[in-house]
Amino acid sequence: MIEMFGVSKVYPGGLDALKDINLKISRGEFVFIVGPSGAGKSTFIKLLFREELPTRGQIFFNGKNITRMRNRDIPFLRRRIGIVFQDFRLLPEKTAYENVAFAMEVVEASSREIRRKVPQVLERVGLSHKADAKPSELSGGEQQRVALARALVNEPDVLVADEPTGNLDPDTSWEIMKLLSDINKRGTTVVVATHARELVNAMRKRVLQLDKGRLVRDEERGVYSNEA
Amino acid sequence: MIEMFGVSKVYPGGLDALKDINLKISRGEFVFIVGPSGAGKSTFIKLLFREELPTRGQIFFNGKNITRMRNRDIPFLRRRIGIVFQDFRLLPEKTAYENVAFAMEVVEASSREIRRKVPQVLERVGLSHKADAKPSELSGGEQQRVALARALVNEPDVLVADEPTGNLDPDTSWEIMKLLSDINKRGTTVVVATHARELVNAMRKRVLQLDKGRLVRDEERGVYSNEA
Amino acid sequence: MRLRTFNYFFKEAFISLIRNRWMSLASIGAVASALIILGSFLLISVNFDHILKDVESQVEITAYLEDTVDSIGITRLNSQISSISGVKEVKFISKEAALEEFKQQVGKDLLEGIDNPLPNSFRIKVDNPQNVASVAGEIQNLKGVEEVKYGKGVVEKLFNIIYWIRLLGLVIMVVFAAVSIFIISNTIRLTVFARRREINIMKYIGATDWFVRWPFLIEGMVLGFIGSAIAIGILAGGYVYLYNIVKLNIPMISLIPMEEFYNYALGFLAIGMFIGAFGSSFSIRRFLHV
Amino acid sequence: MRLRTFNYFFKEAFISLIRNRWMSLASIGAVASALIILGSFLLISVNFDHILKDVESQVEITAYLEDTVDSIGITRLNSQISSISGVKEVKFISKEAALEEFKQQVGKDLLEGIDNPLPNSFRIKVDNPQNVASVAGEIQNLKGVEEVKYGKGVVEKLFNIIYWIRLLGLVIMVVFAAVSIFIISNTIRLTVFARRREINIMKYIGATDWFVRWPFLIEGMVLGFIGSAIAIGILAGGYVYLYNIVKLNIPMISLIPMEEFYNYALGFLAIGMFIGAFGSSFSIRRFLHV
Ligand SMILES: Nc1ncnc2c1ncn2[C@@H]1O[C@H](COP(=O)(O)OP(=O)(O)OP(=O)(O)O)[C@@H](O)[C@H]1O
Ligand SMILES: Nc1ncnc2c1ncn2[C@@H]1O[C@H](COP(=O)(O)OP(=O)(O)OP(=O)(O)O)[C@@H](O)[C@H]1O
Ligand SMILES: [Mg+2]
Ligand SMILES: [Mg+2]
Repeated sequence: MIEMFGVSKVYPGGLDALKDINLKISRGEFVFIVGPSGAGKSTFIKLLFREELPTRGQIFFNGKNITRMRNRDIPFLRRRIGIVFQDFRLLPEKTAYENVAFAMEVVEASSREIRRKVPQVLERVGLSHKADAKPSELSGGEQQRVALARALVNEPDVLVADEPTGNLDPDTSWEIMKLLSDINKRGTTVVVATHARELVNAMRKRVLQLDKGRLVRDEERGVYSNEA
Repeated sequence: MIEMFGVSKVYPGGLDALKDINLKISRGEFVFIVGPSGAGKSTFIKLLFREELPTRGQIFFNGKNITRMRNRDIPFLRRRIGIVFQDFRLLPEKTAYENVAFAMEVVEASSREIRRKVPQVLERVGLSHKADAKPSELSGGEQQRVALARALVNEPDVLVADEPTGNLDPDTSWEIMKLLSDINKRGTTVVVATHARELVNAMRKRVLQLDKGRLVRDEERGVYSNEA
Repeated sequence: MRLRTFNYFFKEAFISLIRNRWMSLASIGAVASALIILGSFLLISVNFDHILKDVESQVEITAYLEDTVDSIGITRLNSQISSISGVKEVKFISKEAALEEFKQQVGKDLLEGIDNPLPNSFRIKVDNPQNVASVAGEIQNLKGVEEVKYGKGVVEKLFNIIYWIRLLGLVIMVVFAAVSIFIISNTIRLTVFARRREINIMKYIGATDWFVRWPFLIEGMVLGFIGSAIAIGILAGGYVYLYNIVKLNIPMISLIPMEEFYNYALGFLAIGMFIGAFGSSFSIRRFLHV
Repeated sequence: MRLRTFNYFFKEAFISLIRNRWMSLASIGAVASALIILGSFLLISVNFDHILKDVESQVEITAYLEDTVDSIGITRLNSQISSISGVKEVKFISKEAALEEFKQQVGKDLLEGIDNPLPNSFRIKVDNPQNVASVAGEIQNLKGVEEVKYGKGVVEKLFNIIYWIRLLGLVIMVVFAAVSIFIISNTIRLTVFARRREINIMKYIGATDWFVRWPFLIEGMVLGFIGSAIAIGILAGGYVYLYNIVKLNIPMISLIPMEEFYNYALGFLAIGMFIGAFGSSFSIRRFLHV
């Protein structure tokens, strides 16, 4: 479902954030992306939903070359990918409920559907009681869970999460991981960039390890790190 | 050095973020604040540097009651506290170097001093090579380290860090913790709100545990959690 | 696009107006300010033009008749002059009336005791000031007319001045209109700029350009509408006030009554809404391409 | 505060001007636009006033002399009139000159062959139009003066109109100035608003209010300065251009030469800088209290 051929990303300023990445992620997989800070994990994710264009190489999503995609088709690509951003990217003037509902408005869901699903998904991330709070009134972990709820609500083909537990305590992190695992079992492809060693080691899923922009490890049922 | 007497914080909207906190943190201590998402950790920190005022109770910093402080004295309180914010709060139009230098400009350090210390502290957080990048050009973990560098550069009396390793891989997190420990050994009081169970357990420092706004545990040489 | 989505756009636009009330007020203020300036100048120049027209219409042709023309001849000449195309008004001034007027003018009976030396004459007004010269020429050719006078030279100069004043007014009008549009769109651009991150985020989670644009467009239109309505209110109020003062204190200047500006007011509303809508939808363009 | 800190403020201000160049341009544009409008209106109204003064100074008193006054009497009257306080200019019109003028006026030698019925007269101009009536009264009392005329009634009406026009001009000026200041400060407020988070952050890391404020203040001052300089440039250029056109095409209207506006230009620079500086430092107030 996601294929990359010789993908490199050089940011203006000369930094090679990704170098010659070749990989294939199939429908229904659960993939961890690990690697030290600045390794290129977020860049990898940004390429997937066309926040950034690769400098070289081709990226295919469901057989479509997204590096050649016309601007007006990009929104429809993004709707099939649910994204949890590392910096959350919540709309500051909208409440938690509205932030999640907005993702459904975008795909022109009916108001009935919205009223049904939004509370449901907020419940799943444990935020029903914060539905009416704005991002500035939420704790870091609460904001992160709103971002996750927003990514889930449209039942995307792929769920991409960049550091979805960075601001969460171990218990909540576990619940979130179980949630992602559930979703994955129902058929959604899940890609998670993370530093949560314990979780990665416990889940035993496919692990892609990046280091200074290179894909240095691609292991089924892998762990966070082969050293230590 | 920090004392709280019967401190409560009720946010507009009725939520009790902190309830009747009494504690004393002495000069030179190293304290972890732990607790689930939404427990009140960030609120606790916000009270320390007067981002928020407590609803009830008194807070003393170096014997001064900061709840009764005049507005124009607040900047001088804040200069004695180095803060790593959970959401970084970097100036978006300044480079990493300038963001750190700015904290020194604020205290009217000489340009010589600035030119000497900023590269030094960036080196310590491992970001010398990113000195000229703006926050939008940095990875999540890099931004977090810039925020740490900015908090360190003025050699504050207290270093307060809210989730300083949330976006860092385990190795870098360890280095950061060692750095905080070093600074603490040189006499700086360090207060760290965190979810990093492994680190807390390994360091064996004083642990304050919050739960739904209550201080439920205050333990010397404690661990992240007494259950599990 | 579904109808319900449009409902949503309207709801979004109004919610955003209220949430960003501070910026909304700034935009409304800018629209109102710019249009108040533009409108004041428009009112001034339209009235000035009105006064100039009055001045122009004061220009008369005087045709002095030969002493030999009798009353039948005068009647004939009167109808001949009236039938010249462009002539609006013909008034006969008998030599006695002329003397009377002369006395009035000089203020004293200077010509007392001597024979009236002044001739009979016609005073002719034309419909369009541009026709003065040609009408004067035609009258000159009529039998029984001794001489025609119309302040040759002076009239041309007056028309010349009026022409330049009108041109100047037009130039300033265009400049003011351009500057007003700039001020409004500038302000709207800044309010959109303050929300650039919001626009980016919408795009990142899969909104189409038009989905982002519509609420802004509606919002801009509402801001423009309110702003221009305020401008119209203030201008109308101020104008009526001035109108009454002028009417009372300087009766010789006749200002145009407020009623005649109703169509301008509609134009203003249209301008306000147009700039508001297109200003905001144009301004978000650069933040959409992410 | 150390000198080096001040250097830093200036550096910060200029860096920020360039980094936020887009918003800087918007602010400069707003300052320039508002001042262009204000300046245009100022130029128009000052010139209009100039022309009105010209009109006022055209008001003359005519004193008709008794036929018995001989040339010695005329000389005596001339010096008597000249010595009346308020009299600016005295011109003798002999009865022959008056006839000539009359002929000119009527356009034909209507009075041919009869004795000149017109009297000798003086035409008197006064320094201040307000004095016309009293000067006329004094002249009336002189021996040898038969009658004095000065368009009584008409002059008073003219003065009345001029008074109202001046008042109207002043009112509009005040309105325009207020609106201009509003537009400028509104824009500056929006640019500060777009940077509200930045200001908060500075405060959170221990900056004093003044430390945050100074660079904004300097920045606002520079923006105001540049904006008003641009406005002055455009106004001066446009005015000189118009001045030359008017001079060439309507010589009877005498506009005020550009040179006389130099002090206004300085005033504009001062206004621009003042609003820029205080607009921005005032606007950041609400973001400082964190
Ligand atoms: N817009 C940009 N311009 C220039 N360099 C950039 C930009 N974005 C990222 N980089 C650089 O590219 C490298 C990879 O960044 P990326 O955000 O992908 O790292 P990451 O693996 O997500 O790290 P982290 O775990 O800290 O979030 C970093 O060194 C970063 O500084
Ligand atoms: N400005 C605010 N207005 C209203 N409620 C708030 C505000 N800020 C925080 N809260 C609420 O107060 C509670 C404590 O928030 P706080 O940020 O202190 O949590 P935290 O312990 O830092 O959590 P995390 O680990 O997720 O960062 C949360 O439930 C949050 O929703
Ligand atoms: Mg990242
Ligand atoms: Mg927190």
